[in-house]
Amino acid sequence: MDTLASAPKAKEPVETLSRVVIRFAGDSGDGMQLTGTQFTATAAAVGNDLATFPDYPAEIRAPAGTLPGVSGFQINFSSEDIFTPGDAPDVLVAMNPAALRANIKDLRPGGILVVNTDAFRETDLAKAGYAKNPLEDGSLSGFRLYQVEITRLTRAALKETGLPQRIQDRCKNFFALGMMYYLYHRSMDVSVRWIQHKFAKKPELVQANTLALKGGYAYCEAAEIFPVTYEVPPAHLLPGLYRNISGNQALALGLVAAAQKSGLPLFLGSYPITPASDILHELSQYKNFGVYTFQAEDEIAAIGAALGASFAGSIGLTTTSGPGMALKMEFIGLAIMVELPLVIVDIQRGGPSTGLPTKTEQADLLQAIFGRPSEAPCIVIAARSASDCFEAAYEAVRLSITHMTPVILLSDGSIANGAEPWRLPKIEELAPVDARFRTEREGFLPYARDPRTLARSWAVPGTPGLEHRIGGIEKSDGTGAISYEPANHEHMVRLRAEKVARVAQDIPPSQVDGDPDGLLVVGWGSTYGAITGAVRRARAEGLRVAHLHLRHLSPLPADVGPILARYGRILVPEMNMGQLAMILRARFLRETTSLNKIQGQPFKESEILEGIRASASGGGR
Amino acid sequence: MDTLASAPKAKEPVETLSRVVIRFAGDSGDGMQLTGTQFTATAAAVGNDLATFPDYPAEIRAPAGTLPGVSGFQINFSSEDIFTPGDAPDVLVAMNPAALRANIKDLRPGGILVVNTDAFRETDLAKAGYAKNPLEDGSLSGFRLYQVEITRLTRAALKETGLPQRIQDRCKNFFALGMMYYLYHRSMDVSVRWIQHKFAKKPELVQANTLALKGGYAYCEAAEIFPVTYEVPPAHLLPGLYRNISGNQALALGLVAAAQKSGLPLFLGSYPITPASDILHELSQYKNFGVYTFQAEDEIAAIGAALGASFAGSIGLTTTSGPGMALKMEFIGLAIMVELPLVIVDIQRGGPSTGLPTKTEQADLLQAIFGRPSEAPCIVIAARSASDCFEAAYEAVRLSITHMTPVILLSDGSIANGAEPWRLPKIEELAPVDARFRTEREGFLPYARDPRTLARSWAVPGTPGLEHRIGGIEKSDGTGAISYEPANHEHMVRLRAEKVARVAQDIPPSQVDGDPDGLLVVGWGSTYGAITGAVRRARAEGLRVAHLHLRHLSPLPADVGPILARYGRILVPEMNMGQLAMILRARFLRETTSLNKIQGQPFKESEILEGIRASASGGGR
Amino acid sequence: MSAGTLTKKDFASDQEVRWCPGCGDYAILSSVQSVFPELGIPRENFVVVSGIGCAARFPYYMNTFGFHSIHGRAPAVATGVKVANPDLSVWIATGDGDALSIGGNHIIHLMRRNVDVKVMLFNNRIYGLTKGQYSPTSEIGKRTKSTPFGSVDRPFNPISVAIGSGATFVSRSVDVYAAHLKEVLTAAAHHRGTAFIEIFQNCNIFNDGAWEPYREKELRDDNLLHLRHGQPLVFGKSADKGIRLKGPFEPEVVALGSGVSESDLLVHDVRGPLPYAFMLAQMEAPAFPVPVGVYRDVEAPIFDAAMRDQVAEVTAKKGPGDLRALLYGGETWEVR
Amino acid sequence: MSAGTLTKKDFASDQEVRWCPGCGDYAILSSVQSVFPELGIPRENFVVVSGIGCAARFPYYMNTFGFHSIHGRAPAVATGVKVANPDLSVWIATGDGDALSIGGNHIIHLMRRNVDVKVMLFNNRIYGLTKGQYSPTSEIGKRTKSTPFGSVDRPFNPISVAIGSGATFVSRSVDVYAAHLKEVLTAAAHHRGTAFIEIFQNCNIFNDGAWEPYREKELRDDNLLHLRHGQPLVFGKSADKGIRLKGPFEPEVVALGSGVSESDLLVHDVRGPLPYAFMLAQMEAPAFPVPVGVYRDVEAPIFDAAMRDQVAEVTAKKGPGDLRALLYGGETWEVR
Ligand SMILES: Cc1ncc(C[n+]2csc(CCOP(=O)(O)OP(=O)(O)O)c2C)c(N)n1
Ligand SMILES: Cc1ncc(C[n+]2csc(CCOP(=O)(O)OP(=O)(O)O)c2C)c(N)n1
Ligand code: SF4
Ligand code: SF4
Ligand SMILES: [Mg+2]
Ligand SMILES: [Mg+2]
Repeated sequence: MDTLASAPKAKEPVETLSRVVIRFAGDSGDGMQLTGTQFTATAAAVGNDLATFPDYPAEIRAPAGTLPGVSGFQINFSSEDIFTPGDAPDVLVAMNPAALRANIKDLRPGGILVVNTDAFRETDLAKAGYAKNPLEDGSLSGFRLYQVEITRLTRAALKETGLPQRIQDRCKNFFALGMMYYLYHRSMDVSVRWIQHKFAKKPELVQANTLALKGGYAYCEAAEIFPVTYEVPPAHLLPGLYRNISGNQALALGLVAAAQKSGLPLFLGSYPITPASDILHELSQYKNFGVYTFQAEDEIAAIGAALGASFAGSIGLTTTSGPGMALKMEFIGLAIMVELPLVIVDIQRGGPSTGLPTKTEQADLLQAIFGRPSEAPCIVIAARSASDCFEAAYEAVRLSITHMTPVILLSDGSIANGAEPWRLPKIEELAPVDARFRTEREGFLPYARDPRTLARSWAVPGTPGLEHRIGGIEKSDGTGAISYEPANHEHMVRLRAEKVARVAQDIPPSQVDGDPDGLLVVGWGSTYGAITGAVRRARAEGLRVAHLHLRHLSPLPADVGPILARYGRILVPEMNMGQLAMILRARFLRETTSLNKIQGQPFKESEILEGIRASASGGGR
Repeated sequence: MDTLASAPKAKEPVETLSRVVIRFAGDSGDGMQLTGTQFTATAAAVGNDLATFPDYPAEIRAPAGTLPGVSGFQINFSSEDIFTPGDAPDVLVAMNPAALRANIKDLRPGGILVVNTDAFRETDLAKAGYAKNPLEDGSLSGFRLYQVEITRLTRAALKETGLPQRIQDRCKNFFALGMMYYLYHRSMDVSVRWIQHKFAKKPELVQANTLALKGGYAYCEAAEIFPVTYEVPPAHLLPGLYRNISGNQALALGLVAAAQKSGLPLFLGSYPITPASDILHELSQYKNFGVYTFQAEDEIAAIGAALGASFAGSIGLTTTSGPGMALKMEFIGLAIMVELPLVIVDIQRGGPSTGLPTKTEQADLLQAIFGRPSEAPCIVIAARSASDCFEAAYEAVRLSITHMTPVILLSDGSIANGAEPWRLPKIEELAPVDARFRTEREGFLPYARDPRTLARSWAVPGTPGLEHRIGGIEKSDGTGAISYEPANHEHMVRLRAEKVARVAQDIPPSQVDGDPDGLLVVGWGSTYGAITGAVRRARAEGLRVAHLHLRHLSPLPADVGPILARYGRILVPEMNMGQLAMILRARFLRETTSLNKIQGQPFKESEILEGIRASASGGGR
Repeated sequence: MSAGTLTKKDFASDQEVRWCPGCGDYAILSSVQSVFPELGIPRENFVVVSGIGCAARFPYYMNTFGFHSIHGRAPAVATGVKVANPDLSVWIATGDGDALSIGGNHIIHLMRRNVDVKVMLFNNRIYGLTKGQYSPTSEIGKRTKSTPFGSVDRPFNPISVAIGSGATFVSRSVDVYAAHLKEVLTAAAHHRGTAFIEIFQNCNIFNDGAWEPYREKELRDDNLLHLRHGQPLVFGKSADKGIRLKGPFEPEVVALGSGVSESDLLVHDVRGPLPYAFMLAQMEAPAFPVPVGVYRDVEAPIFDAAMRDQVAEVTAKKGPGDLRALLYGGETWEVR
Repeated sequence: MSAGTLTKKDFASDQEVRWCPGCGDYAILSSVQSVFPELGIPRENFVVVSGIGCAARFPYYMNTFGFHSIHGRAPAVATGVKVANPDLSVWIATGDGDALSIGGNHIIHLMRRNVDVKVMLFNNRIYGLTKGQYSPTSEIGKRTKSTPFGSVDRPFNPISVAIGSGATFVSRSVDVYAAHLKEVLTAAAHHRGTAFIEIFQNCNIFNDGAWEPYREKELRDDNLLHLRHGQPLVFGKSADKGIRLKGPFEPEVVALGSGVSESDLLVHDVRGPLPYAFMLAQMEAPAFPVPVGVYRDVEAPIFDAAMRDQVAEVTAKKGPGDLRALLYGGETWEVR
């Protein structure tokens, strides 16, 4: 982008780096999410590959200055392919002692640490639980510490505005952002434009924030506080048009795209729950796309209404997270029985029970596959990254309509909120999504099936001559008439299972990334980035290793068995206690090694690399 | 019993049989359940071993004379050990054409068929969907057909009562019962006494039913319709006091017994659902045992109230079936988090969804183990026969209190309603059920643990100084204070898993019935009887086979691995698509052969024997 | 099927009706099958939704589109159906357990939202399908299988619950009182918004006689108060009794004649003040005759219509969604 | 801890309070902590139960027994607690979403049963914890994250819902109006049966100002109508306005003086006819002042007490259960 050419040159010696991880941390009132998003937008504009990870506090507004109130945003930007938001940050910007305390353990040894010393008064230290001032007790000697009076300097920069101090102080995040722009040779243009747009109606805020941003930049330039500055050149990304997108946004767009492609209205029944609510928020803005959003009284009503809408010919959709998922199971069972399309999106979070609502986990897999009474097979797929949520959501709608049965789509907190560049798909190249509506009354049988998929056709109310009844009692095939016949029941149970199993016949061959033998790392969902990065690093170290990442969890692709058979050892990293591993073991009777992390935090590449090294060298679990 | 000595001798030649299966079938208004129960009571009194299987229609009162209205009751009684209600009946009593039509396919070739010809008018035949009268078209020639004008003969026997014909006709089931008593040399005393007791306040009904009973008996005697009659001598049962009991009754008694043993009140929160409602009905009669029964507004409130009662120091209990189970999962997750005792009873029925509510299935196993969001391990055990429901329920309460965590107890429709003789346990020999209540305020920590079981202690409201808060958010061990710390979460997830895993250390060594190597048949739940019978028959045929039946499904007993290792082949019969098999395969990486029956009906011994023969001879699945 | 030529028979499905002989549900089925062809709605536009219970088997017997869903959740399904296709005439058949026990929340939210759905609540004051446990409308002290020593909780008054939840159409009728029931069903069909119809229904197997005073021809005229818009509250076989206010908010039964005339009586107004409708709801035997007919019939925003209107408005304002613009909108950058 | 010596401080737990600065919940917490020590109940006998939401964090901050359960289900948990131990004083802290959205059914059943539990409904007309979606008490047209073009459904009136469900104690107060709130909480504590307390609560982050006319000292006297048993319905800063009936069931606001005196006004009666309480519930701004205080306080059978009484009665009649007799009863036979 041309504006970038104007990025001024720093006076300090410049080093070129291939990748940098910055974490902005402060009080939840300090605007760290915004700061991070701005740095991200600029990195994207520069052409870096990137990935981000926001880490919100569980409370809406925890008491200012306390540990629970700390909000963080991490960005990994690079001139090479990026797969995760990064392991240990190279830079930590800590706006107060609580932010320091909560994050310092992650900063890599020798990393850059920028602190706002104005926030290190005794009361601040006490709130963060520091007995002594860490800036003075030598405990930070392993880092490159920059003590900056960010508050005071911001006020100085904003003097001319005459704004109340409270408002001025709110701009200090832009001051910090300006400093980082300086340190990494970034142009401020993207952010300046954003500020102008955002506060178009409040010119005083445009002025204030711009001054703060430039103030931070100018301060570094003038005070020459950094002995070295850095450049991270653009990455060699696949050509195309890109935008930065979070998983929940991408998921919402994927749903809309599939609905548009099918020509059908999309009906979302949802009940708010972290971290799924944003999909409801997104979709409720797309009413002109024929999107109906119904905030129901609870999760049961939400899915019930979605199923009702499906019956009436819309694409029924419901979105939730673990606790809400539990409440939907009875209705999913009904949807399986009545054989209507229905998409259920589960943005997994830390559990069990209320658990860690704002943290991530991928432990709802077995619930998704088995969590219903009796034999109630369901299609289950998972998204593997923020941008992949688009494709995964699209696929969920497509499968549900094609196979006339519910599809559960699993995502999780880390990719739902995390953002990454998304190479925009070509609209024309999106797969067709075709509903088979029945209108012909001659020979109509509600449960007549497509011989290949076993899907029944969709006979919606309002179609003359197709009046029929559906329900959850066991039925005869074809007519759908209630049947308590023993043999019929077995027939229907097997038929419903077979219908789901046949989805596998349309799954394209699995991609295996890496060596053709040796150790196979099998993953699903949001571990994709960390595994990809780790496998590449392991191979660079000379280990024989490959990566298989599953989109389809139920049914599994037909080629999983043959692929597993090629590898001597199987490593399954999961943010749970080994759920996919259990499925693979049961199905293929293969020994697997599980690498589990259940900390409400995504895997780091290094953790997986560690696991690969241990496994590859024959180490056990 | 002395009265039995007085059983009159028949004039016909007498054959001695070791086991007989009779099925009484008629319209749901015909009183077949009562007839069967009476025959059962007498067989029990004679000292036969026995097992029964009632088969109700799904409708409350389906239209009289139609197939959906047919009600059946099967009893298997024997001078040897009995494990199931029997495969093909030796005798079918059909009170109308619908009963004949619905049941004739099961009668063994050459079996005895008694029909009430008075119910075979043209309209009756039409209602049952018979185009021709089966009594006349030769289609029954493979059976020993006895055409009896039961209605007319009953009326004749009751003439003297002067009762309205409608009332008289209601006694015809006792006429049929009298006939069977004659055929099998049974005394009528037990039933006569029952009639006297039951209708104590309506002497005219005592008279009528007694006359009908005796009328049926006398008719056989006088008309000499049976060329041969039969004797089934007493069985060699373990010495002790016996009573006949259904699974749901035994389950209710087991719960009461455990509560009594613990000295604690039992609080049942329940919402009616077939086939679990009878436990609610039973327990609501035991108020003087400190049993509180709360019929809640739904399944969620039912379990919620039970958990609240547990918090306050009662034994919290909830009972349901599949669809209701789905609704309880969120609360079970909470119970796991707050570490309180809670017993959840799931009487499995045919599914998915509303499915076949009055039929049996054992397909909720995976839901019980995995059907919750996130990692929410739960103790899961299963009852294997009607009388075993007592012990299983007792064990569920004991485990839940000992380990301070919820326990799911699985039973199913077949054993819930089926009855068998129950050798009464010695009260003194019941295992202790000891709650560890905390009262000491010094050093109190809500989540302090017993070092062996990892169970926390029970600190109930009302205890001075122990005020504390519990909830579903992740917490620090010990204090129970909310914690979002990554490492703490992993610690707690593993701790909760370990707590459940440690239950295995107290499971007594598994009993394996049969040969020490060869084929191992592994079962759980209500298949016990059929597998036991089949394995004995297989061994009698000379096959090398053994039977392992699991009470504990989660955690599995520690010796399952070593036991499986001793056998070359593993056969897993289940009334589902292979749920236990999946668990075993995943855990032990052993090839298994599944024998599945998903027909809403229990396995027959012969079906399992067939499976054993195929497996033992190396046949595949 | 063109609406004009429909007859009762067109609404009978080919399924055998499987209620107990003598069940009040038969009478309701017959009335509904009589009313539907008279509504001028094509048959394919009827959808009958239900939960689980004896009452909930209703859809199987109606030759319309039907959805026998899960226990208590019919209002949710019906809401989805109606929003997805506003041309449909959506009816719910539900029992006192299905609607007021497990489904209580959905039903009150349906009424709050005023979704254009008609709710027929078959109140037999018992759980029929599960063979006789007490329900949230059973009288206190009720002995049933689950309450062998008598229930200890007070019942709901379904009409009070409906009014308290903001229902715009509230009515009551009796299973076997066909002429009346048809009238009420017809009024419900013509109401725009949620129409709540409590139907006294006899379960002759598990709660026989629960509504005897209101079902038996000889008794009902003395025990029912017919609500007729604009008419005074008169009742009794010979229309010789009425209801007047004895003090603010307090109704009393008076005999007509002897100084009391119809002009002293309260006059029914389906759009009257809410506390008036609520007063009617409190009238219970034996002190009062039981009001039947339409208690209340008012207009309010209709959820499904408003939802569709909003979609239409936004679409009119923003133009029909352009997928390309949506995906490619926002900050993008090109990589070459 | 002996009840007599308790102070407010004894009810503060050691947990840091984590509501947003300025949230109305702080004020409610403070009032509750003031009232509890005055009730003469030992501290260990208090149990505070909640579901999920900002309001539902309440138990953590109370140094009593507490149970933070799952969303909407506090009434169920509380019912179990109370039945299991009648000596406990059981309180629910819940939000408008927790109580009236997902938990609507449990709350109406709690009130129907009249379980002896006190319900504090923190009504901020928004989902706070999930960051600002509209709730079932949000006004129609509300723009929130989930309704960017405005909500289209009518809200519940929580007082109407409570009365419609048969609540025996119905009241309303305001978070920051401490004196009033304490009075209402104390009355609720002394009521036997379910006590329903709607508390107007400000969510200064997602719905700031929702209750401004009732919270601000300068405004509230003109906008609140204080219900006091036996007193006429008078309101206004200088007590110069009142409520009288203009026709049956129809209240109107009148200015006192100029021919209208207190004796023309309605006199509040907490045991008055149900339609009267229901009329009060319909009084809404701007036409009317909003009634606060105790709308209704009547006696009715109490579920938990009745349940325990029944157990006691059956035990008295049959004798305490004899396990041996139970197991060995019925038809048995001996095998030797
Ligand atoms: C989730 C769930 N819980 C419980 C049941 C069992 N059940 C079926 S119908 C019913 C109640 C029926 O009563 P009501 O709604 O009054 O209908 P009626 O049979 O009296 O017409 C119950 C408890 C079920 N099918 N599903
Ligand atoms: C089963 C379930 N569904 C949804 C949620 C998410 N959730 C938590 S609190 C809440 C609503 C909060 O609103 P309210 O009850 O009014 O309380 P407030 O936060 O406003 O005090 C929701 C939807 C959840 N925790 N559990
Ligand atoms: S049980 Fe009652 S409600 Fe159900 S069909 Fe029979 S009579 Fe009707
Ligand atoms: S979000 Fe609103 S209700 Fe929740 S703590 Fe903050 S101010 Fe209070
Ligand atoms: Mg009912
Ligand atoms: Mg709220």
